[in-house]
Amino acid sequence: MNEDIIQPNYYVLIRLPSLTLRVVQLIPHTTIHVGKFGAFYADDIIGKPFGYTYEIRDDKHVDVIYSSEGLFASSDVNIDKTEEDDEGDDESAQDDGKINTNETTIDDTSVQKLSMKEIEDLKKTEKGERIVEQVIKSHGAFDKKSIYSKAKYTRRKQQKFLRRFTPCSIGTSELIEHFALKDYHRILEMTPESLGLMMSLANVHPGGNYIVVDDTGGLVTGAMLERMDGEGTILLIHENEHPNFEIIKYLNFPEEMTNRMLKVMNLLQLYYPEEEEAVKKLSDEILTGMKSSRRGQYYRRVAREAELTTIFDQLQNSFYDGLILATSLETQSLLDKLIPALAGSRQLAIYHAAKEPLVDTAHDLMADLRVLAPTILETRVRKYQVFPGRTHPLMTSKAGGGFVLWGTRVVPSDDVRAGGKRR
Amino acid sequence: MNEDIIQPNYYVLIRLPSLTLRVVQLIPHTTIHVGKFGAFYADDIIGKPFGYTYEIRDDKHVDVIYSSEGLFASSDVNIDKTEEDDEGDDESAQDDGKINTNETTIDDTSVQKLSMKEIEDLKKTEKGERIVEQVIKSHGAFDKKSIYSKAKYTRRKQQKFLRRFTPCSIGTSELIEHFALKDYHRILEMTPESLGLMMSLANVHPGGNYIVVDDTGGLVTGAMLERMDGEGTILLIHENEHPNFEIIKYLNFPEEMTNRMLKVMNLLQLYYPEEEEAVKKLSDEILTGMKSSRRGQYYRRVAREAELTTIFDQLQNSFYDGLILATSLETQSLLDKLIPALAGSRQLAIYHAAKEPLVDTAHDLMADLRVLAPTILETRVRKYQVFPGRTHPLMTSKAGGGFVLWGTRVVPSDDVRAGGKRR
Amino acid sequence: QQTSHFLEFSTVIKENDLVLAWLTRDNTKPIRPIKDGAFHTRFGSFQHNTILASKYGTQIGSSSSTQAGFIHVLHPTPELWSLSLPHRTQIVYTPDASYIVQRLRIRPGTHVIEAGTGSASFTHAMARTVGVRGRIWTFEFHEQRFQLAAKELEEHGLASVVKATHGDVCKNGFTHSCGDTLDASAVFLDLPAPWEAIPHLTTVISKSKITRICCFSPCMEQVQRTIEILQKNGWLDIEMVEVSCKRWEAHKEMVRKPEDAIERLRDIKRRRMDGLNKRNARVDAERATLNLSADNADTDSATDTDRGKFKKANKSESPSSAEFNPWGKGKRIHEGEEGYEWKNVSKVEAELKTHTSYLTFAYLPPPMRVHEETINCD
Amino acid sequence: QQTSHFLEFSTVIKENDLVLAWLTRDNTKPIRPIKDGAFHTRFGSFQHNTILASKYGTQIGSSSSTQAGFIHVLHPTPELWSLSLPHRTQIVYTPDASYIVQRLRIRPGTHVIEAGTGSASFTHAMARTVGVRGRIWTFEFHEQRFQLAAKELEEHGLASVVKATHGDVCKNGFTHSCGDTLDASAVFLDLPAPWEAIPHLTTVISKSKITRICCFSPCMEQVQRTIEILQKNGWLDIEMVEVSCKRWEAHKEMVRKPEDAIERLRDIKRRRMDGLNKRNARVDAERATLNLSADNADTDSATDTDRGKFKKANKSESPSSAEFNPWGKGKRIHEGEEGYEWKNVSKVEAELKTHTSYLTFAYLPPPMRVHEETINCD
Repeated sequence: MNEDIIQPNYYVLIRLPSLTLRVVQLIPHTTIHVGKFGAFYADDIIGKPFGYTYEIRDDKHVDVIYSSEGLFASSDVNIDKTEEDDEGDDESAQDDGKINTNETTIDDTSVQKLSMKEIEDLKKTEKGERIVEQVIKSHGAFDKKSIYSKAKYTRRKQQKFLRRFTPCSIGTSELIEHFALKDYHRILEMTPESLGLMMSLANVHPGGNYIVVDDTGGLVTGAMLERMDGEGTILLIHENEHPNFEIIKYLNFPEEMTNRMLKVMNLLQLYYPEEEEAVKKLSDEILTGMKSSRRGQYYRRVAREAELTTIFDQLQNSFYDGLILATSLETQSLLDKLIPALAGSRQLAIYHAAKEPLVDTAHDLMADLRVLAPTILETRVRKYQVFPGRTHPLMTSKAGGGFVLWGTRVVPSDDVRAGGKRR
Repeated sequence: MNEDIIQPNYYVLIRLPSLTLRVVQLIPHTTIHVGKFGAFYADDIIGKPFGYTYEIRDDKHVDVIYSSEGLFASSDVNIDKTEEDDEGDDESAQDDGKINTNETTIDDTSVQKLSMKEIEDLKKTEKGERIVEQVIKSHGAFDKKSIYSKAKYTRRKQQKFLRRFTPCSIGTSELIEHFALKDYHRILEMTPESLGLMMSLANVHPGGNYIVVDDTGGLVTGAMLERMDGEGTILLIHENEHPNFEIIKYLNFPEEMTNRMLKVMNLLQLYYPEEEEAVKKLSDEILTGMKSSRRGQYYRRVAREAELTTIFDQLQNSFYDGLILATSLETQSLLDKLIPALAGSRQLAIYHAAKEPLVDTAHDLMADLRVLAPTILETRVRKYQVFPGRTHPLMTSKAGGGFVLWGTRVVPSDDVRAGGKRR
Repeated sequence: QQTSHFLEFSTVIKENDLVLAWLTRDNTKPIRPIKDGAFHTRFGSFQHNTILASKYGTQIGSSSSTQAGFIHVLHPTPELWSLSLPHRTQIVYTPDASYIVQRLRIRPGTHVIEAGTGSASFTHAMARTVGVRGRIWTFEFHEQRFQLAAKELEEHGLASVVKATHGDVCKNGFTHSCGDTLDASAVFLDLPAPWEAIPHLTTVISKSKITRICCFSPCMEQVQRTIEILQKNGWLDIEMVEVSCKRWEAHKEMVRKPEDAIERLRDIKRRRMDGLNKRNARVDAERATLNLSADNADTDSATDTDRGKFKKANKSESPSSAEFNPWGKGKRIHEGEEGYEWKNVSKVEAELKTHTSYLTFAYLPPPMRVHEETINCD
Repeated sequence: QQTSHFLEFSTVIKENDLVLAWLTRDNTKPIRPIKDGAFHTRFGSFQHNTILASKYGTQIGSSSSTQAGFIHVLHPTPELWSLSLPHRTQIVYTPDASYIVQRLRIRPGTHVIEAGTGSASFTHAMARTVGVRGRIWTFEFHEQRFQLAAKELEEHGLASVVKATHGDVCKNGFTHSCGDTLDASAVFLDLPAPWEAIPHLTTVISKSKITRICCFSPCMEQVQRTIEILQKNGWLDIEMVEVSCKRWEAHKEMVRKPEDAIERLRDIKRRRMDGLNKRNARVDAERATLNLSADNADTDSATDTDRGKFKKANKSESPSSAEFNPWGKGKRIHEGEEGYEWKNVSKVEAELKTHTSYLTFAYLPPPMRVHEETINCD
């Protein structure tokens, strides 16, 4: 996960002027298609730093854009898509005390002097930026607009005609952004703020050994890997034959690292280790006589058995440094099983999209002396439009973010009189 | 409830510079005590319009303050009490580009040249405004403060020394303000926004006939009365021998009006009308022979019996125009009993401080075809500090406001095929 | 005086009454039933005659034989009316509207000034509350919008309560043609530049009691300018707030117990072993033919056979029911369906309204009079 | 290199280790256990020797015979540490801090610039994340505050990761005495006038990769000026957000069924009738003595007697238990107490944090190089 330079075969996030996102893999010598914005050669951006913005030429090669411009030719501030402007039914914009009312507002189509055909012709010959200029120049009433209205109009035309893109390195925040638009339920409606909160509360850092139950396809596990620098381990408890952490691939971790750090165990193994069947040990004689592929398989089974033995041992000896749950499974029984695996004073963070299951869990934990001060946190980020003179929170936003139950693993002392009440 | 002029014996809300509130009754010829701000003669403000601000003189008479000043001598904007300023450990204020850092901040007590004794002496002879002036003049480092810091300092001194007050007419919003500081649980942590929302959703207006279960001491009933203009009725269902709506008295409604509009019935009467014992009818002969007090009692019992008969009849004939619940009783059974009493397309609004009971109720109602589209609303007002150059939301605020479950009474039709699914 | 369903309750639907046809949570259409009319929707057609024979609140089945849909015919309220307006329309939503009414102390009989009228949705809510004893003077500078609102208010029987005026209050103040004294004690300004209108208020607000104002502005910069002018004009107790309102939906979430997941894993393991046994058996059979040693046969076959039996017992019903499937994986399960365990939860609507406008409140005491009347306290 | 409990986990408590003694939800005190020492609280005294014989996380009973209190001895984390700081201290709270770290992509090895240091609580959180491979240059212009923070960071074993400097970044830029190249890819500015510091960043931020910035300002006007300067200085994708975080507490609410209320009303009625009957009986007795007619005797006495019996049956246990009291009115009931029905609910903390600061984010691409290295794609 080189964060500086785009590497061959990396997954990258492509930001487009339309504010849509694409996740693409940059396989050398391939052409990357970004919908109506065209296509470009992967090789043109491999080896370049992340964060530059490019314009797609007709020959599919790209030109880097002067850095202070970014995705849009105009200033890069956040304009609320849902806010109606002068051309809508909204009240007029105001800036610098001059009021532009929509008493005089006329519908856009009637004042645009360029015909659809003329615009199509322009698209064949001109760069996106020039088309936007032309369209604006041919707008009969552009000067009558307020500054805000002009900016919104220009932005709309840029979103339509600019053939720019910015390749971004994919971290967990970008993965969330991508899945929030695509399949939000798959990541349990996680937000960067809730994910970040969990990573902090659970004290995830290099060298720690953590347990996770992750129904987000690997997003939560990926966030932990981001913060562990290849040091420490993650025990992934899952409910299927094989764990599902497929979206980790987008994070471009070296395979060696994930193989080394991730340990997996399913619920049957966790609850009933005795049902795990012993590998029948084979003599060197027999092994020598085996086909090498079969022998390899045997050694892998033996190694896996040894790994499981180690994990069983660690689970029973309070080896772990943190527990994170992000699952739709009922957590009470999971906690009962996993709390003893945590060392004293280690942190628990449990995520759920709805609050009610966490309230029930919090009640259970309050009765359980092994977890101190269970608390449910609900963190939400609210975004603003910050266009000069038009500062306000976005009018609408997507639900999501869920709730995080936080607690600290403690060891009740037998010496302490039973009379002592919880505070 | 004359809202223009302060009437004798009215309850009024006294706002003080300390931002504390007092509810007092203005009994003619009495002295009204407002704690450390002194005392004044009730007669001095009876007959005056609401909304003026007065300064208390040493002889307990009051002087009206020039109207554009209000409670504070300086501009009347909302300053966040919880925000730390220059004198605290906070970062410095900034205004007009000039930065006043707290590198140079010195503690207040060391720069105030007036001694405690001198201030005490001032208080004996000077008006509050003059004391504030003197204290500011004697502050050695006042000029080094930022504009914001000056304002905060001045405000603090005003809160301490000004002997001003503003009598306000009491509406339900003011009652909430009062009880939020005093005994918030008693009004189920109701806020003006939740109360206002319920009044709108339940479509409370003059001439309607409403049912209410009100565990807020009468606050909700009072809000309904405020919006009914003496026309229509309110059936108050309660769980005790006598209903508790004592805080309605603070709203200064004429007794004639409340007697006429408020009907009461307890849960035993609602659920088991058959257990209501009939008044044994007495002949004119016997009545003539009775003592007049006993006879009066008899007639009251007969009238009450007739009233109950009417109510039983109305409950059975879908007479009512709205249902409001604000109770800690379980609502499911109450709703089952009261929904049939509502006419078609009338509104239900159910308040609860916590969401979970309303979620359960909403599920019940979704299965009950008599209520359309049950929806839970959570409305919250967020207040801002609006001091020039220092605009931000208040740093902290009191929890409360609860949740409102809203639905519309409908009449499922037998004609509609059972196959039709809820949308 | 015309009656209005926004001011009075009605039980029976009469011809040409305003009826709100409720189709779905997000789709309510105003209709005026007339003899032999019909209302066509994607849920089917509905006969006006059926509606006219019904009371408000009734569920009406469609008359189409192919579409078994239904609607509910609702009595208008300002809140339901605002839900029936097209989404693009500029609306003061109920959480804001209801708070403003509560906070400005709008009550039966109150005189209110509103500018601008907009979609008149808030006007309806205020009219309901001020009632026939009250008055609302509402101003709109956009002519087409004014025409629409005035017509609608007339049609809704609110013309006697609401006086709609076309005009620019920022330029010309609150001038109106009714000839009466406004004497308003509540003012609501939903204008791009409320600071231009505020100085014009002096002549039209109450001379005898407190006047309360609310300025409704989406942007922070508008608030800052508004506060400045309010202070200059002597308004007191200036406070700015935001109202935020979340809509929660009641849902049921399936309870997925780890114990069930474990049973499922056991089931999968059994199947795999079963498959392995069969393969081994096949291999054995092949080897027997080829006369090879059988040293690779599974060691744990007894246990596996037992399990295999159990699996077969499960399988006896039907091939697919054999799989242990505690949560109906791969099936289409309806929320709350029987045969599963559910927990009541609540979820916020998918698209949240996170901002409408900033609300700036203030009050102005009545002007001082030289001769205050005195009430005899005796 | 000194070890730090903020960077590494430890199990056993050693002498002079930093231990957070948890007393209540709002009261956590840092202690350094030493041989034969003691820690005195209002919950009793606690012997350091007992603490030193314990593992982190252990519940420790007080040694006082009169006060049977206890504490928990916790392993430090940046989050618990920030909870242990006095409330008046200026803190970047965990919901803001954790979001900033996530959003600025602070990871192990990241170079971060922070100004000002403040209470250094956020510095701790960032140090935990950047780890021994990372660096934080933190600047504080208030000398006393700087001294305190530097001392604390040293004591907490973070001196090798965090370089604290006393200085005014607005005036003098990010000048420091360590002599190393900052080359920071994450910048956090918690200053009254971030716009004065932003132009100084050019020389100290990364030359090879994207730099991300967060400006933390309580007031809207600060945000407006900050955005202006960010735009001028070429920062892109400028976005301003607020983080709000609610703390919910799990509670149990008593289920009060109307049926119980009804039974209680019946009970009250019975008692009243009973009293009435007794009085009537007394009156009858008096009347009998006076030889008057008994026409006022109660008509429904049969029923009432029956009820009276039932009541008496109840009463037989003890005089007060006779009253039907389904919800323990007048008694001191603990939340969740047995003998009552309870529903799980959640309540938000009584005093909500409704604002901390506005967070303005932006990024700057690395400067264009004339000779871009090329990677061989084959």
